[in-house]
Parts: sequence; structure tokens; C-alpha cells
Amino acid sequence: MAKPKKRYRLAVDRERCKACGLCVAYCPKAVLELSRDQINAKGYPYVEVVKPEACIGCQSCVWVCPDCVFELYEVSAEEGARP
Amino acid sequence: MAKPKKRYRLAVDRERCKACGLCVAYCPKAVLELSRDQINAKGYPYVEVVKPEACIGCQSCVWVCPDCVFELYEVSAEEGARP
Amino acid sequence: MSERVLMNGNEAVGEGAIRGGCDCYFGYPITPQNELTAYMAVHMPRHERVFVQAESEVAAINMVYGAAGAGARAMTSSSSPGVSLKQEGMSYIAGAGLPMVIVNVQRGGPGLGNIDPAQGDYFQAVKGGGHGDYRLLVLAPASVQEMHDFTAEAFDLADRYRNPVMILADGRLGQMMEPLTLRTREPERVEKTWALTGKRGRAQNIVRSYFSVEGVLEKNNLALQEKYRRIAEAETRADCYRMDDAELALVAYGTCARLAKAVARACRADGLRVGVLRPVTLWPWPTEILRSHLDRLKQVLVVEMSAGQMVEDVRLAVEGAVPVHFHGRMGGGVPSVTGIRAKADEIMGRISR
Amino acid sequence: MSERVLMNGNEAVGEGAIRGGCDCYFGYPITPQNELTAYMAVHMPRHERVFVQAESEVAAINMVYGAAGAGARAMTSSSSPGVSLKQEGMSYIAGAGLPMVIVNVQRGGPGLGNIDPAQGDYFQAVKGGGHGDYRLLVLAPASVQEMHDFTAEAFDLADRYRNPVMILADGRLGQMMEPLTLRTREPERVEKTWALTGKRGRAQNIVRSYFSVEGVLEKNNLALQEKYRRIAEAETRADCYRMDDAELALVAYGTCARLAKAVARACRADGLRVGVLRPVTLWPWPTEILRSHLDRLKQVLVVEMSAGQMVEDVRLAVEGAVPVHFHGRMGGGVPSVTGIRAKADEIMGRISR
Amino acid sequence: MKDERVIFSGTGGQGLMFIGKLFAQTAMEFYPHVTFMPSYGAEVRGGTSHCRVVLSGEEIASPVVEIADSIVVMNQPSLDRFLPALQPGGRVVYNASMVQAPDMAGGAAIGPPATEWALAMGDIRVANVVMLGAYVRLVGIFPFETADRAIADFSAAKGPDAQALNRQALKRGWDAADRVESA
Amino acid sequence: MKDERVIFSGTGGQGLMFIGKLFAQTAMEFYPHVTFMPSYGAEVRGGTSHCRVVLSGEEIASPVVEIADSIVVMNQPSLDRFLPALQPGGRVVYNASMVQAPDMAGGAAIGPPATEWALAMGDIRVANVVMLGAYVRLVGIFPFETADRAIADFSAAKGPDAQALNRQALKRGWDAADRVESA
Amino acid sequence: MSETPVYTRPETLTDRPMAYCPGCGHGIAQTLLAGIIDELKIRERIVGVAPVGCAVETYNYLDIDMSEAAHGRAPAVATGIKRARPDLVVFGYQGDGDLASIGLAEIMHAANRGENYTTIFINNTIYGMTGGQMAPTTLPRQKTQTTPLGRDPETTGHPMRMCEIMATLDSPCLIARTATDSVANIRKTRALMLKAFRYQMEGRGFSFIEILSACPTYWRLSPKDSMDYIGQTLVPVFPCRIFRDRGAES
Amino acid sequence: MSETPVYTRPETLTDRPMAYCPGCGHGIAQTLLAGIIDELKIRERIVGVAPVGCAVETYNYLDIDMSEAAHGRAPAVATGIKRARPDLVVFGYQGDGDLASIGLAEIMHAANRGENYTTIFINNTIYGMTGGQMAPTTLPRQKTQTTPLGRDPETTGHPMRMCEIMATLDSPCLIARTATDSVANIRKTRALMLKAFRYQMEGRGFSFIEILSACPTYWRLSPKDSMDYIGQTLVPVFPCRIFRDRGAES
Ligand SMILES: Cc1ncc(C[n+]2csc(CCOP(=O)(O)OP(=O)(O)O)c2C)c(N)n1
Ligand SMILES: Cc1ncc(C[n+]2csc(CCOP(=O)(O)OP(=O)(O)O)c2C)c(N)n1
Ligand code: SF4
Ligand code: SF4
Ligand code: SF4
Ligand code: SF4
Ligand code: SF4
Ligand code: SF4
Ligand SMILES: [Mg+2]
Ligand SMILES: [Mg+2]
Repeated sequence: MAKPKKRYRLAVDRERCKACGLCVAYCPKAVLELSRDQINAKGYPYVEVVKPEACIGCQSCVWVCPDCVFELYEVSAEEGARP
Repeated sequence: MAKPKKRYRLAVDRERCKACGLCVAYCPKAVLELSRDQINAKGYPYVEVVKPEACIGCQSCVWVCPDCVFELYEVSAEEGARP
Repeated sequence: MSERVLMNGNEAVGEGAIRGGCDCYFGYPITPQNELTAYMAVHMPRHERVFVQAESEVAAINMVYGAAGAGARAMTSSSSPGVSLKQEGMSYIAGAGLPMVIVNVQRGGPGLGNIDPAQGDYFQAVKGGGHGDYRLLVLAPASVQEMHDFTAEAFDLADRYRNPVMILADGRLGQMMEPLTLRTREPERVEKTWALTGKRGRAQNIVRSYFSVEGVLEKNNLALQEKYRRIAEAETRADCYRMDDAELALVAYGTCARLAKAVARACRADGLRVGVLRPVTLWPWPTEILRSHLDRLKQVLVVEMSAGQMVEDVRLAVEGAVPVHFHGRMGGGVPSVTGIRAKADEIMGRISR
Repeated sequence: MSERVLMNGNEAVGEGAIRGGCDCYFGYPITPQNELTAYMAVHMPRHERVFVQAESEVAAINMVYGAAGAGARAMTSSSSPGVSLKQEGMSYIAGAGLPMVIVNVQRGGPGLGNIDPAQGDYFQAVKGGGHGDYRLLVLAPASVQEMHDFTAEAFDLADRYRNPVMILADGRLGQMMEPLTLRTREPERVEKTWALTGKRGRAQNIVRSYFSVEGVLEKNNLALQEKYRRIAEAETRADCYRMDDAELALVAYGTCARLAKAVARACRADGLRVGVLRPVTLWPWPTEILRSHLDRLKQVLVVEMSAGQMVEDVRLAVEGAVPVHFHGRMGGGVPSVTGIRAKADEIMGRISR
Repeated sequence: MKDERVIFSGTGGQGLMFIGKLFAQTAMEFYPHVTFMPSYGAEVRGGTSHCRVVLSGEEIASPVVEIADSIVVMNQPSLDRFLPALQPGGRVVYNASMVQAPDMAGGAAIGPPATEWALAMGDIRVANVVMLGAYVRLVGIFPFETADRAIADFSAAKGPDAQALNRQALKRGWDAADRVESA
Repeated sequence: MKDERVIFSGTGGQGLMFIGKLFAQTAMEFYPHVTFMPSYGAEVRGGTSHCRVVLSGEEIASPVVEIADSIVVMNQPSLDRFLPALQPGGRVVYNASMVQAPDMAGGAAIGPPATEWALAMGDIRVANVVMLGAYVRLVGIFPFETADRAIADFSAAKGPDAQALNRQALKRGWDAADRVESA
Repeated sequence: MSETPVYTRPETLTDRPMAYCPGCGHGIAQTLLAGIIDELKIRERIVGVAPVGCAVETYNYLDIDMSEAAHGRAPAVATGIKRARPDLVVFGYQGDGDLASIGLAEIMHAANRGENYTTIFINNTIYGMTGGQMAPTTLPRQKTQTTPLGRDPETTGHPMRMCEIMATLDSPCLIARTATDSVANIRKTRALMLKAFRYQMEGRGFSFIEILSACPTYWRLSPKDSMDYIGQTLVPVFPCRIFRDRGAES
Repeated sequence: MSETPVYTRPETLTDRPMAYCPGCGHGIAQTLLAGIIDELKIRERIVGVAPVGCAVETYNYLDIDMSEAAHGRAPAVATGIKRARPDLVVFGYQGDGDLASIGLAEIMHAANRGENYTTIFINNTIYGMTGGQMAPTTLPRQKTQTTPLGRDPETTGHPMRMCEIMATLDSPCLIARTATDSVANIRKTRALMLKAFRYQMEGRGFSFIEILSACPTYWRLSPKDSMDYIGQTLVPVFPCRIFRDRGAES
């Protein structure tokens, strides 16, 4: 069996996002997109995680985001995994 | 007959001299000395041309003097020299 | 007829300088006067004149010193912190008797403060922020039109007296736009026999403020004081609005003078005898003009965007003859018409009692 | 008993600073205060304190700002042109509420002027040469002993009020030597909870004068004004010499006050009622102290090494109650005892007439 | 000739200065006295920003609008801040995409969802022009053609596409202003 | 205790400050009030330079000597400048190598050829100390031993040769002062 | 299900949103700074000096003791702090107008004295805060508010390369130029900044990290295009490399 | 008998005796300057800018139009003059305190803008005028009034080498260091100064001649020993060479 694919969760602080689009541009897996219809309190069409399952946890979005919008977590499916 | 030795006259503006001694130090022919008993209005024992006949017109004194004390002239003994 | 355009005060200064014959502008960016530097960056080269963005305010003022010394009409501009940096240079310029124009578009202070309008640099401008005994001729415009006109005229004044002239404005006057009639008058030109042009057959000219030989500096000082006396005699200006029968004089300059006028109008509408004395020259201060009203005046209210710096000059003028009150705001706050009115009412209430 | 030594004023300031607990000195050479910088270069390291020759006066004042922000007792010194360069920094220090001591050993101006004694920076020191509404506490020593004592005390005052304190001296006071009793009192230490020490468990400390949010800067301004009121209340000082029955008050500070005293003594010897009011604090100015003598005074003569800058503060105090005369010299000239006496006689002649 | 004192307000990037200046410039043909006063805000980016225009038949003593005849607000903080300055019976134009309908005792209010419309038009940056269109119609100083010519002139330098977009936005706003909510 | 107000004057390099300071320092033992005031001259080199010392039993109001009890002058311009400041009956010590004998109505004058003597001693720089020696004797505040100890202390740091030279110069001056020219 | 944090917001970063424009390089640099302060556990003993420039209110974002400095004078202020309190870790954060124009004398002399503090130099080739005027680092032909026709090197000079200038001085222990235009470069930048602070803590003296940084607003480019512009246009003029590393030498 | 002049005093030199100390290098440099002005016949169209330093009263010695400048600001003043009047020949004459300490920003930026004027930089490693304090060029361990135990590079920095710093800028057309410690070197110095003025007259831009120059007074050496000290002690730290010569390149 192939090495189990790791899963990740991106926590997005919408109100910090300024829709600069850098995370979108640098994400290798097209996980992110700017909202087409939602805006935050500052009026920015903030970033949305549109393909969460595709995320490989590479942290590119984390590093390029000038506004520290993201937190990244590795999700382990622990259903009795460790005996 | 050897090439006739050129002769020079140094004009010294005593009142400008500050007795720094640089001309004395740099003169290759010991033409110059600081006065041992005379001082100018500013109180400096100004430079004296003690061996005028030894001067070779090298201008060392002229160049090193910070106070532009000297003028240098070439003296030609013109007694009917040029016909 | 002359052109009428909508411009902000900063740009109006720029165009005024150009029409006033400014040959060289040296500036360094600072809010709220950036539009002026930007205007000069575009327009000075178009007129084949000199625009240099200096590396600092210190460099800018010393470039002005150089250019003015060489006989050019030269100018710099800044806002409060930047003007503080120019104080050594201003003192040199005043000491050397060079004509030049400096614009201070004041902002909130002290320190970095903020970029809102203020008048907290009055003392610096009027008493002398630099060292030694010297004076600037200080003009205080109150509209975009005057930003333009005074700047143009400042070059003539500077040349006439070989003295630095300051336009003391504030962020509001710099930023606000108003329709403006552009100046068409030709600059007055004087011959500058003292300027550095290469000595060209005459005795050497020296631009200097250093006089090491005993007594010579003092002579220069006395000549400066004599010049200041002449300037005070000839150039003192104030704008009197309904002062003829006023019992309360509002004394204010620049932005505050506009507000004071509105208050005076409103008071008059209510039958109160209120006038406005607006100093146009802050140095020389219009002492005699204010004094000429003292027989009728019962109260004076000074309105400023400062802790009350001009109050001292008002008190020096009235010398205790009438009470001098103060209403002001600081740190970028601008007095409101209602606030001034309330203070005026309070004072007038005292009068009627 | 304390030591008695022959020192010049500049060195006395240096030793006063060290005994006043000065932790850091940042200076830049300029005549006539070089002996102070030189003294600190030798003695600060001996006390394991900080001496830095800065690259300029601008750098020096900003180093002081940094060190003072970090809680140190910090000091700089200069003479007129150099003090002008520090004006932006002074405004920042005042705005940020930092304690520090600055010494101005004034010389002739404006511009490069000369290096002889002068008092032409009075306005700069007392009204504020930098931008915005702020005040320095200004002490004016008149002897080598006071150069020493005032400097030491200045550090306590600065800390007490979180305010810059200036020692306003002149070239003569800096250069002259007198026997001096060295100070033995311990500095007053206050806890500086606001200082930059690393945040160490508390909320962050910020040294700032920039307040971009509307209204906040004005609050800082109002707090400063309130502080200035407190300082004026508690710290105003003047030295009254035979003022009790004086008809003529000589008002003079620093070097001129010594001369004035000699004149007063001579006048008294001739039966003339002459006293000397010497402001010790130039800001806050001893207005009330002068006013308390107004009932007996018939004339006031201000003596200064300037065009008469302090005259304004004297006139603001007397408000026309008695004539205010002036005798002064500029540009490095120092009034003579005979010159002052002649002026006093002229005035007294008027009195007797 | 009635005085008009209007405040335009929003966040830094929303183009309030642009529409305020455009309005003042255009109004110069109709009023002898005009002032335009930007809030040049904090030197740093991103704060709220507003500008004020005063039109008058008489000398304008103060370019500061203490009591406004109209307010044009792009975001909620702007409404909250300037509604108290509106005189009774005054006009409010608010960006319904980001501002809740104001609670008014009288006067006129219009709330075009300017940001949404602008996003839909493909450029969020023209939301301001939508607002201008609505305001200009509401205040009724000059006809649509004048406003249209002005926006066309002002945006010409940005190229034909941008110009067309701006004119379209103006029209959208103008059209929205027939649905005045309260009077 | 009589006040003494003395001016020492010469060109920049002639060491006037040195002897003035030495005198003031030494006089501190004998007078409660002492001031020493250098002329710190032009910032550039080479101007004339002078210093003034005041000794008094009372508070000294002014360290500036307007009327001098004594003048010690190393060169002609110094004499020309300060002779008018000398009070009638005052003392003049002049460097006869460079200064013409003053035309005095009264008082005491001594003119050691200090520069020549110093040159002869091998160091022109001790001319000032010759002058000091003459002046100290003339003014009569302290004995030779005090002056000698002071010069020895002050010049100790310069090494034994220089110290000896200085003491010799002082003695030379002191000795010269028995030939007072006018009284 | 359980979650392991891969990246969490640095504790030193406050909750206040940064007032920079979308895509601004200041945000990237300051986020890195916050993370480094966390990593080195120096939040309680670091003092920062803010510039006059867009980053003036850095203290709003970094929860540490900070001082403002007058425009260009951060090096003098940092000198004052560090000399008064050598036990503190001190950094100056400066823009290109602040550091290379008005403050050139101060940074050069602080460097030459080898003051033991760290300078983070944000080179965005423009005066951001005041509205986009020419900086000493502005590229030839770059249009700014004060060079409306593009910078003309004949009259306004060539871009000043601060690392190269700095490298003529003997004292600095670390001089490097880096960029924040790619994930890899951002990581490199972090490593260099970290090294600079380490050197300071080791008492090695003055360190200088120049960061080529985007100003989309006054470059009039989108944030992404700004990133590309750094690599394509800035780096050829301002080569990214380590100019000196005394730690590596010894 | 007739006499042919070999050397006569330059006409540009006034009759006033110079107020410098015996053996001071300023006198040598200014005598050269006067001769060059004569040779180029530019006395009627040259304007000089004097420093604040021992040479402040240079206008007393050179019979030409001159301006004072505030301490360190000669480059800004020269910029103002030359921009206002490009037809003039302009030079700034500055000491090491003036140029390398307080005025570092101004000289660097004037150089970087390529201002078309000539700088004569007198490096005597000391503040002469104010009584012998440390300059940025003061040598390690050199005793001065403000480094009474000798300059300690650890706390006060290493000597700043201005030509080397200058050479990091693109604009200057001529950058050279020379000395006045021997007849040969004085002649070389003159040639370099002459070249600098020629370049300016050809419109080539900023030229910078650094002259290692004696201050016997504050070096506490005799004039002759000062000359030797230049060659033996200064030159190893400040190598004399041409750092750039655009004229030679083209
Ligand atoms: C003495 C002084 N001069 C000018 C200014 C105005 N000013 C504020 S920031 C700035 C330049 C900012 O540019 P930079 O340092 O490159 O920082 P950035 O905003 O680009 O990050 C200027 C000139 C000021 N505040 N103080
Ligand atoms: C603003 C200011 N700061 C300081 C001074 C004092 N000052 C005069 S000359 C000088 C330094 C001179 O040194 P340098 O430039 O090396 O010239 P040098 O005298 O050695 O030729 C200083 C600090 C001044 N006049 N103005
Ligand atoms: S961690 Fe990588 S893959 Fe996941 S969203 Fe961010 S950039 Fe895309
Ligand atoms: S990089 Fe950050 S600010 Fe930019 S769009 Fe992505 S989350 Fe928003
Ligand atoms: S010209 Fe030469 S040989 Fe003659 S005196 Fe001068 S240095 Fe001596
Ligand atoms: S070099 Fe000049 S000043 Fe020196 S001793 Fe010779 S002549 Fe006199
Ligand atoms: S103006 Fe430029 S540097 Fe300033 S915040 Fe905006 S993008 Fe950043
Ligand atoms: S102090 Fe030095 S530089 Fe100044 S004149 Fe004397 S020798 Fe020359
Ligand atoms: Mg920048
Ligand atoms: Mg020097």
C-alpha cells in the first residue's frame, strides 16, 4: 500500500485578508481562490479554501501572505491508529 | 668647457614665513636655514638664504612651502653673452 | 483675463513660485506638502528651471543657500519636522543676507506628530528657530489664492531686502482646493551686484556669515537690525474685517482667520460688534494696526491652532489695555466655528455684564 | 568637606553631569564648548559610562533620544549652530516625553557667526526652536559653580517631569575658570516604568510622538501643556539682588547678570536704588517674581547679549506698568560695566527729572 | 443658489477623493465659490478617508463641513461617523453592499449595492463612480449629460475600456437614484 | 588684600594661556576669588590671543578686565591694544625682543628680551615663562619659591629637561625684574 | 481526529491588522521578524526602532518594546539604546528613503562604529509613505511622483547599492542582500535575518540585511506582478548575495 | 644681468598671510589651487565653496568669488551654485570632519547625482579647527582630544576610506587619493587637481581628489616629521592611487 497521503487544514482569518492574491498565485495545487461574491469588513473579496483536500501542506501560502492570514495544521485520522 | 652652471635667485617674503623648516629639510643643496637670531613681526625666526650660490633651481623649496614664501628667478649673466 | 482653475494650495504655491520667477526649487518629500514638490517636479523642468529632490531637508536648504548666493531666485518647502531640520541653514541664510523663499505647510507636533493642519510652528517662524539674532519676513496666507499670490510676491520681497521670506501655511491650506485666478504680473527684478558670478573684473564677492575679526560680526548684526526696522516700517500688513466699530476683535491668521470671519459674520447678524484682525505678516507683526483699534476694543480673542503662541504678540501689542483671551486647538485639531462662537459669546457675556 | 578646584565652565558642566548621574554623553565638537566634550571623553569611560563622539549634532541628539528612551540619564552639548541642528530631535524628545539634558554654550550668530559669547539663542531655547507646542525647562547659570550645580540638578528635574532640560550658557561661562566646590549630593532616582527595557512580562512600552488616530495627538498636547503648568508652578526661579527697595531693576541672566550686579553695587554706592532681577529659569520665566516688585519699580533695564530677545518676556510680565529699556550687544560683544552704568544713569536721570 | 456641503467617505482604496474632486471640478461651472477638502488621513495606508466639498454663492469661510447637506458613504464606519453631522432633511447615499440602511428621521437616502455591482461589472474600483452617479442625481445640481461628460473626461487617460466602464458605473448609480428610500 | 587684574597677551603660539592659568592656579592659595578668562580667539590658527586673570577678596562680577592693574605683553600689537586699558600707575611687562618700550606717564615697566633669551636657552617656547617670572616678581603676591614650585609642577609632565628649562626661564625673568624701568 | 500545528501565527505578532497595502512587502518582512523573535525567545528583551516610512507603526504589529525614530535617524537611536543597555537585543527597521537618503550618514557611521545591533533594510525603490517619490534606490527610468518622466541618472543619479557601499567599511560582521519574491527567497531571507540576530547576541557587531521588497501601490503593479518585477528587474541591479559574513570566515 | 622667472606667486593668491599653523598642509593645497586657477585662466568664472574647518577663510587667500557653507554642507551649496549657474566652474574644499563625518550624506549624494563640480578633500585625520578631535579618518590608536587613549576601532570604528566608498557609486568621473608629503607627490597632486578641473570644464561630472595632508599641530609632530608620517603611517591605510578616471577610460 502506498504511503498514506497526509491531510491538512488551513485556518483562514478572513478579516486580515486584503485579497492581494499572492497565496492564490503561489499555491501549487490551486487550493485557494479569492471570493467572487463575499467581502470582509474592509471591503476585500477575501481568500477562500476552495479545494481543501488538494492541499499538500507546502506552506507556500503561509510564507507569501503579507498579512499572516493563515494557520496550517496537519490532520491525522487517529481512529485507533496507534494501538 | 662644461655647460655653464645656471644661477638662481630666491626672493623670500620674510613676513610670510612661519619657520616650519620644510624648505630647509627638502632643499637638496642646503641653501636655506632658519634664522638663528632674527624674527619677523609674527615672531618667527624666518628662513634665510645662506648659500645662494649653491642653488640649483630645483624648486623643492617652492613646492613644499605651505606659505608661498618664495619666488624663484633664473639669473643669466648677460654681459654681452648674446651677440 | 486671467485663468481660473481649481487647485489645491500646494499646487497654487508651486504655480505662484513659477510665476514669481523662481529659478531653482530644492525639496524633500513630506506630507502635507507633497503636492508642491510633485508640482515642481513636473513644471520646473517644463520651464527649463531647476528642480532637485535633495537627499534631505538639510541638503535642500543648503542648496537654496548655494543657488541664492549665485543670484538665483531659489525656494524650498517642507512641513514642520522638515522645517526644524532647516534651522541651521535658515540662520546661515539670514546671516549672509541671502534672498530666498521657504514654505512651511504646518502639521501637528511636536515630534512626528501627525499630518493634520496646525499652527504650532509660529514661534519658530516668527521668533527664530535658528540661533542668533535674525528675522524672517513671514507671510500668512488664508486662501488658495493667497497661497499663490503671496508666494509669487515673496520672491520680490526677498530680493528687495536680501532676506529670507517664509510662507507660513498649514495642512488645510495646502490640501484644500479652491478656484484660483493665476497671476500675470511680472516679477520685480533687482540687480544682484553681491552675487557669486565669478569675479569678472570686480573685487571678489563672498557669501558669508563668519566674521572672526572682533567687532565685525556685531556690525553685521547692527546692519541686520537696521534692515529689520526698515522691513517693519514698510511691509507690516494686516487685514481688518469690520474692525471699525468692533468691541471684540478676533485675532487670527491663516485657516483660523477664515473661521474667525465666519464667526464675526454670525455675531454681527446677532447684533454683536465683532471684527477680525488678521495679521498678514506675522513678522513684522501688525502691532500698530491692532493698537489703532484699542480705544474702541473691549476684548480680544486670539484663535489659533496652537497652545496660544501668537497670544504673546497680541499681549505685547495691547500691553494690558484690554483682556486678551484665547481659544485654540492643537495636534491637528482645527477650531470649529461653533467652538469659537461659544468662546466669543462667553466673552461678550462678560462685556454686557 | 568638598573639594575646591579651579575649572572652566565647560569642565564644570562635565563634572556636574557625572555627579548628577549622567549615564551617557553623546557629543560633537564645536567651539566654545570643546572642553566639555573633551572632559567627557576622558572621564565618562573612567566611570564606566558611555561616551560617544557622534558623527554630527543630529546624530548626537538622536542617540540621546535612544538612550533616554532606554531609561538612561543622557546628555548632549553643543554651541549655537549645532543646537540649531538639534531642533527636530528636541521636538521629538519633548513630544515623546523623554528626560534629557542639553547644554548650549552660545556663541555669536546668526550663521557661522563667531565663537565669542552671545545670548542670541534665547528665543530658540525659551520659545521653542523646533516645531510644535513644547517647552524646555531652561536653566541659566551665571558662574562656574552654577554651571556645575545646575547641570547636576538638571538630570533630577528632567527625570521628575520627563522633560528635556537645557542649560543655556555662553562662551564666556564655558571658557572662564573659577574655583569650584564639587557637588557631593546623590542624584534623585525615579523609577522609569515607561522605559524601553525589553517588555519583560508587562505590556509593551513605546517611545513615540506620532499619533495618527484623530484626537490622540491633541490629548498628548493637552497633557504636555498640563505638565508645563505644573513645572511653571513648582520650578520658576529667580535671584533677586537688592530688589527690595529698587526703583530701577536690571533684568539680566547668565554673564550679563554678573555685570548687572556690579553695576547695581556701584549705583548703590552712589546712593541710587538699583537692584538686579536675575531669572534662573528662563522658561518658566519668573513673571510673578518680577510683578511682585512692580509697586516700587519705576524703570526696568534689560541687559542682554542679543538684540533684546528677553525684553519680550519682561514686557509680557510688566504689561506696560513701567517703562522697559534695553542695553545690549550682539555678535560676540559683551556689554561693559561702564556701558551698562551709562545706560542706567541715563534712565535714572529720567527718574529724578 | 442653495449651498451644498457634502462629505464623501470610505476606506483608503475606495476612490473617494476621485469622485469628490470630480464633483467639485464640475460644480465650478455652477457655483462661484467651491472648496474641496481631502482628509489626507494617516501617512500609512489603509485608514478611512473622506473628503468634503462645499459649494456656495458666497465666500466660503471654512472648507470643513461641520454640518452636512449630504453624505456619501462607502462603508459602515463612515456612516456611523458622519450621520450625526447630517442636518435634518439631509441626503444619504450609502453603499448597500457594506453599509446598513441608516435610521433616518427625514431626508432622502439611497443605497445602491455599489461594491457588488462593481464586482459584477468586473472591477471593484468603480464602486465609487456608482455612488457618484446616485449622489449627482439626488442633489440635482447638473444634468446627467454634464456628469457623464465629466466622468468621460476624467477617465479618458485610463483608456477606452476604463472610460466605458466608468460611464457605465455612473449610469448605474444615476439610475438607482430614482428609488429614493425615505423623504 | 588688593585686587589684581592682569592681562597676558601675545600671538597664538606664544603660550599666554599657559602662564595665565599657572598664575591663576597659584594665586588661588592667596585669594578667595579668582577668575581666569582666555580669549579663545578665532577658530582658525594664528590670531592674537590673550587671557585675563582677576584676583579679588570679593565676589568677582566680571572676569573681563576693562581696566587692568598689570599687562604682560609678548608682542607689539598686544601692547598697542592693551596699554590704553592700563590704569594710571599700572604695571607693564613687555617682551623687549618684539615690543618697543612703552611711553608711560607713571607705573612700572620691565622689558626682558624674552624671545631672544628663550632662543638663546634653546627653546623659543619658554619666552612666556621668562615673562611670567618678571611679572610675578613685580606684582609681589607670592615669593619666588612658590612660583618656582608651581612651574616645576606644571612642567613636570614634559620631562626633566623641559622642567629644568622652564625653571631656568622663570628665574631669568624673575631676576630681570629688579631693573624696573619707570615707577 | 487530531491536528498538529504546522504553522501558527507568531505570538509576537499582535492581532491588529497591518495597515499596509495589499501585497506589501513590509507585511512579509514583519511576519518573519515576529517569527524569529519567537524562535529566539527574545521577545522580553528585544527593543526595535521603527523608521519614518510606511512601517512607522510597526509597534502596532510587533508586541515588543519599541521606539520611533526621526526620519533617517534609527541608527542613532539604536546606538543610544544599545550603548545604554548592551544587554538588550536591538534592531532598526528602515526603508530606502529613510536609510539611504536622509539617514545615509547615520547608517554609515553606526556601521563603521560596529554598533552591536541589527538593521533590517526594506528596499522597495520608492518612498511609500509619502506617496511614491524617488528614493536613492529608484531604478533608472522608473516613474515616480518626483521623476514623472522616469528617473534620469544624468541629473538624479544612479540607484545606490547600500550593501556594496556598506562593504567598504571594516566593522560590519554581516552584510547581505535578499528578496521576498518567492517562497524560497522568503525562507532565505528568514535565515539571514535569524543569523543577524544570532550574531548580535554573540556580540559580533553590526549586521545589515537588505530586503528587496514589493510596493505594489507605487510600482503600479499587481501584487503578483510586483513579485515578478523584483526578480526580473530589481535583482539585476541589486544582486542578492552575502557581501560579508564574519561568522563564516572565522 | 637679467632674470627669468622660474616660479612666481600665483596671481590668484592674495597678499594676506595664511592663518594656518607652521607646516600645515592646507597652505600647500591652496597654493596649488591658486596656481591651477591661474593656469586655467578661470579666476573670473570660478566660484569656490569653503568648508567649516581650518580652511573656512579660504576666501582670504584666494582672490575669487567664494561662499561659505555650513559644516559639512559644501556639496549641497556647490550643487545649488552649479545648478543655478552651470557656466561657472565650481569647487568645494572640505576637511575630513566636514566631509566624512557630519557631511557624509551630502558628499555621497552630490557624487551620486554626478554634480558637475570638483571636490578637494583635505584628509588630515583630525579636526583641526576645533582643537584636535577624532575624525572618521583618524587612525587606530591615534591620540586625539576625544580619544585620549588612542582611537579604539572596537568602539569608535575604523578609519573611513572615502575614495573607496566613493568608488561604489556610478556617477563620479574621477576619484583619486594623493598626498603632499614630498615634492614629487605635491606635483602629482597638482596634476590630479588640474585634471579634475579640466573634467569639470568638459562637463564630465563629479570629481573627487582626496589629499593626505599634514596637521603638525594636532599630530604633535614637527612639520618635517609630519611629512614623513604621511608616507609611513597614513599611506598604508589610505593608499594613494586613482580609483576611477573616466577620461582615461574613454
Ligand atoms: C524630517 C522628515 N522629512 C520627511 C518626512 C516625510 N517622510 C515620511 S516617510 C518618508 C519616506 C519613506 O520612504 P521609505 O523610507 O523608503 O519607506 P517606505 O514608506 O517606502 O517603506 C518621508 C520622506 C518626515 N516625516 N520627516
Ligand atoms: C554644525 C557645526 N558643528 C560643529 C562645528 C564646529 N567645527 C568647526 S570645524 C569642525 C571640524 C573641522 O575638522 P575638518 O573638517 O577635518 O577640518 P580641518 O580643520 O581639520 O581642516 C567642527 C566640528 C560647526 N562650526 N558647526
Ligand atoms: S499549504 Fe501549499 S498546497 Fe496547501 S494551500 Fe497553502 S500553498 Fe496550497
Ligand atoms: S496572500 Fe494573504 S492577504 Fe493576500 S489574498 Fe492570500 S490570504 Fe489574502
Ligand atoms: S630651488 Fe632647490 S636648491 Fe634652490 S633653494 Fe630651493 S630647494 Fe634649494
Ligand atoms: S617652508 Fe616656507 S614657511 Fe616654512 S620655513 Fe621655509 S619659507 Fe618659511
Ligand atoms: S505604499 Fe508601498 S510600501 Fe507603503 S504600505 Fe503601500 S505597498 Fe507597502
Ligand atoms: S590645526 Fe592643523 S589643519 Fe588646522 S591650521 Fe593648524 S596644522 Fe593646519
Ligand atoms: Mg521605500
Ligand atoms: Mg581635518
